[in-house]
Amino acid sequence: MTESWNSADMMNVAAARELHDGDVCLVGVGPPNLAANLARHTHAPGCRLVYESGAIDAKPRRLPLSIGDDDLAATATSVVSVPEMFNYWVGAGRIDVGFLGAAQIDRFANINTTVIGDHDNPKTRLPGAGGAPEIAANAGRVIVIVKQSLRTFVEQVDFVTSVGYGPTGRERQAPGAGPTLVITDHGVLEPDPATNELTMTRLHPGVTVEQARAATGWDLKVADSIQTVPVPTDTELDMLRRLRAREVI
Amino acid sequence: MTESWNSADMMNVAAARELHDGDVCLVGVGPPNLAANLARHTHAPGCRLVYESGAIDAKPRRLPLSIGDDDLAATATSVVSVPEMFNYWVGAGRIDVGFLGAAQIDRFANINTTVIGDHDNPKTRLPGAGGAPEIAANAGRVIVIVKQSLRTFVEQVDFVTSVGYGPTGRERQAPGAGPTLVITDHGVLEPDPATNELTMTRLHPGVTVEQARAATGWDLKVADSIQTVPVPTDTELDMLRRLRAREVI
Amino acid sequence: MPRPVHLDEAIATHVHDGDTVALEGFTHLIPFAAAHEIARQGRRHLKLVRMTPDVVYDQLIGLGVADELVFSYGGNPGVGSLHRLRDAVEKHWPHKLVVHEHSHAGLANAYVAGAGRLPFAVLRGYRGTDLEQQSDIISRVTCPFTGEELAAVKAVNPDVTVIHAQLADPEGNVMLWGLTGVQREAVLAADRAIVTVEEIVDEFPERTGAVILPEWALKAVSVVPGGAWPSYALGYSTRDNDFYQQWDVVSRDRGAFLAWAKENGLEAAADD
Amino acid sequence: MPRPVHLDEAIATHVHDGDTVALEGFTHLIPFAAAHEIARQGRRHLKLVRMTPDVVYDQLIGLGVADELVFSYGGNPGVGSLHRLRDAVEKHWPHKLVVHEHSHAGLANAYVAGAGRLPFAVLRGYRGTDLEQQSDIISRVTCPFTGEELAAVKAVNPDVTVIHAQLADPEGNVMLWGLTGVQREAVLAADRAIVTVEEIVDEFPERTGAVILPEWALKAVSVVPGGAWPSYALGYSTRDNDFYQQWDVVSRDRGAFLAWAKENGLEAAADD
Repeated sequence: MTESWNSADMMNVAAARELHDGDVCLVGVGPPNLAANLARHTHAPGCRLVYESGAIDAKPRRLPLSIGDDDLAATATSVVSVPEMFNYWVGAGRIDVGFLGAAQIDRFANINTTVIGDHDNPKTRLPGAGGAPEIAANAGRVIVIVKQSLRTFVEQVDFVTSVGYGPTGRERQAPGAGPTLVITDHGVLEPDPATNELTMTRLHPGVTVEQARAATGWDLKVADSIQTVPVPTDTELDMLRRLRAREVI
Repeated sequence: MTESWNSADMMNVAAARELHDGDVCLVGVGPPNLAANLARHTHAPGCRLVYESGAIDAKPRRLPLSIGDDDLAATATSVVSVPEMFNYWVGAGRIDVGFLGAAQIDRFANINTTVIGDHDNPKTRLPGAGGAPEIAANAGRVIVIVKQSLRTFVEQVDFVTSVGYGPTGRERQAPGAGPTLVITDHGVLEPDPATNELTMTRLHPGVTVEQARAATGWDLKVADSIQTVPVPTDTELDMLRRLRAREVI
Repeated sequence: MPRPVHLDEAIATHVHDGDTVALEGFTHLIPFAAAHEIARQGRRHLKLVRMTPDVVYDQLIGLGVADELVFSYGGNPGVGSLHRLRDAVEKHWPHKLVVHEHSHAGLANAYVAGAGRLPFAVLRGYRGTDLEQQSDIISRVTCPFTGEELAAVKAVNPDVTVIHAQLADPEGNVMLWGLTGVQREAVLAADRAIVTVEEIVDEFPERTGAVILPEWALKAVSVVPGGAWPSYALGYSTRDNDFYQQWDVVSRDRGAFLAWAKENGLEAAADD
Repeated sequence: MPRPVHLDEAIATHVHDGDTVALEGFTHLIPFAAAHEIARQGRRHLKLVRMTPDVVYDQLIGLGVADELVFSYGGNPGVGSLHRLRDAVEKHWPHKLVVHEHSHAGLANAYVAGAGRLPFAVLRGYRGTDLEQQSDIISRVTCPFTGEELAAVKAVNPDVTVIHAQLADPEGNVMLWGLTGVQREAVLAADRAIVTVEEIVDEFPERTGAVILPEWALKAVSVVPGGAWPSYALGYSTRDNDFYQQWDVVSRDRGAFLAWAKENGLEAAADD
């Protein structure tokens, strides 16, 4: 029997699948936390979770509520200070995969988590940079998890908090590869190899190209041979629900 | 009954007396180690010994054989990494008193511990800088302990490893006050308040100005009202011998 | 030197109007009790520094204590927005709050530079972001060996840093463990450091990852069991997640916030 | 990844002629056994890096392993000179040794920069010293905020770093404690890191001040009890001070040194 699932489930499952066994993964709050722990409890038991709060190789027994959850320090191989985490681990390029969220993202994967509106007189003051700018710059690859809508997928971000590929897609100067995947509730976007423009390459089951275009604030590029993401398996859905219920696993 | 003593004893005792209760003192190998522990076991029980190996507030139970003695880590309030020691403690100016030795010293208290002769083809390769350059720059005050002789007290050092007051006494650019005392087996020298030229201000008992001049490779300046250092007390000598015998105190 | 003093005395002696004040604790050991005492004593015009403002600064900002904020991530962790912070920035209630936004790496290194009494720190970051427009705190330097251009952040040296820790010993040395964040650097970067602790013990236990701060690097130690509530002290308490959830409701509304402040003896100041 | 391998295999796989090699351990946990294995395998033309060359590098230098040395204090601690180091610098025996002299603060920060993969580090030091003449490793930078001029050191990134530690766990994670020196930075600055350990335990004990290195940051772990002799491993051994004293006699004389090398299966190389 196949369990039912929604677009948020699909987004988390799709993100989890992108983590490989052995990856060193920097995990942030929210969907990345769920995706990374889902991966660890399904196909990638050997992926290494690093939390910017200082926990290296955390093996949380249940879904951490925040990156400061006491289970992280208790189960980590090593707990380091925040300066050490950013200087010797994130900044030094020891992170294979960094997950990021976004309040706004543009076609070249530049990310805003600072303000909506004018910086000094903002309409909405957002939480701000956190670890994102250096994760965006230094992680081997970056996976952005964000719901696709006209509010988030904008022609131009109001503020560049973290750099994707720069204003025209050609300005990136950083050790890491940048956002190689943007996973949304509609599907998956990848930068075009030639131009770095985000291109819809996969759709979640049941989502149409038209729906994706309608949720995008620019003229969305779509791959010629667009794929469909496989539906979540029962194993994935079951684990997702147990994690959300904060079961001890 | 007064115990007998020699010029090395007098030098160590004179150095110990310059440490005050509560001073944070960075201790190096050799005479500084003896002097600092002598102070701690006589008039300055509250002085805080910091070793560049990382031990903060070490309270060694017997004289450490080196700055890596296991008793240091075992008795310290805190053990920090070497980078932390130099960046957050020495470099940040948290050391009140630094002791230094010297293979050569000039009239402006510039110190050589690198080479005798030409740098690239030295007659004698000396141990090198160690922690001295930053101690000389950043300690609140610096006490140099060195035997006075024509070999060590030279008109010009072959190499400046650690800066006292610079080539003409006016070039010092550093947060700390610099070498405020040079304690030798002949007596004590202090920088002239106007010119920073080392001036003999005190002689050990039985030492004459002529002897001090004969052991100095420049035209030694002597204070108008030169003082005599009080002889070592029995308490000082007794503790000095117990430390040298590595008794547990 | 820092024989235990009452928290009110520690704050009265060391925290003054107009000071730059850092209350640190990255998701753990957040010094809430000390923050409340600062508010209770009516401090004004503070420049608050903290990587993650969290609920603790949301409260202080709402109470009108702060004129400026230096930070790197201002959310209610695991919940959402900090509504008092947003209200101050967006609507200037109770008055305008000037914000200086770093990345985590940037602010952590600003404390590192401060702890080492260096004027700036170097890191690989910020490049191409609009955060670089804050040229008074973020700039660039060129490597004298390779010519590479890197980011520089201005040192942060608070007048006062306050942290919460698990233990002090009878001499006043302090020990904390678990996620220790940027507390070592924040304390050593400050002119004056105050520590609240869960308890005083004769001898410190062995704890991997512990930070120990010698008493002579501190100005005051106060015994305040539960001083990190609603955050937590590993080994002593767990995070009060319900409070963090409820804060979202309380803080959304100015009236509800003011009622909460009154109820807790934290009078919101008349704006000046 | 670093399931325990024999030390000879670890050295053979990871240490190559011409490599820049750091054997770290500041007065404690000095990896003597690994150093001897490097000599035994006849490595040549190494650029050796170490804050305190100590007896361990005196031996390697006398054995002809090194062409260059980066260091900050080259004495026999508590005893006197390093005679093999001096002979190589002063008399070019067994061949010329090029030395690069840092201060402790300078070399420690060069490792810090290396561990963070930054090209340089900033510190307050060196100013006015002749050490600054080594412009390839020591320079100056200007603070972009205050205009103050500070010292800069070029990053050190060894091809290989070797350290000795007390413990590994079954996964190959490593734990060391006591005086931990600059080992964390030296390991993280390296392309490849090798660790010898006293023993493998199922679970690490609590140890205040311990450094733990995750297995994925290491290339090889070898179990070598006593691998730090004649230095020591806190909790396992004490420093063999007699050996350090005797070394002063043995190392003073080329013949006595060569006899010592032969006796210990560490053939001094014919110079090339």
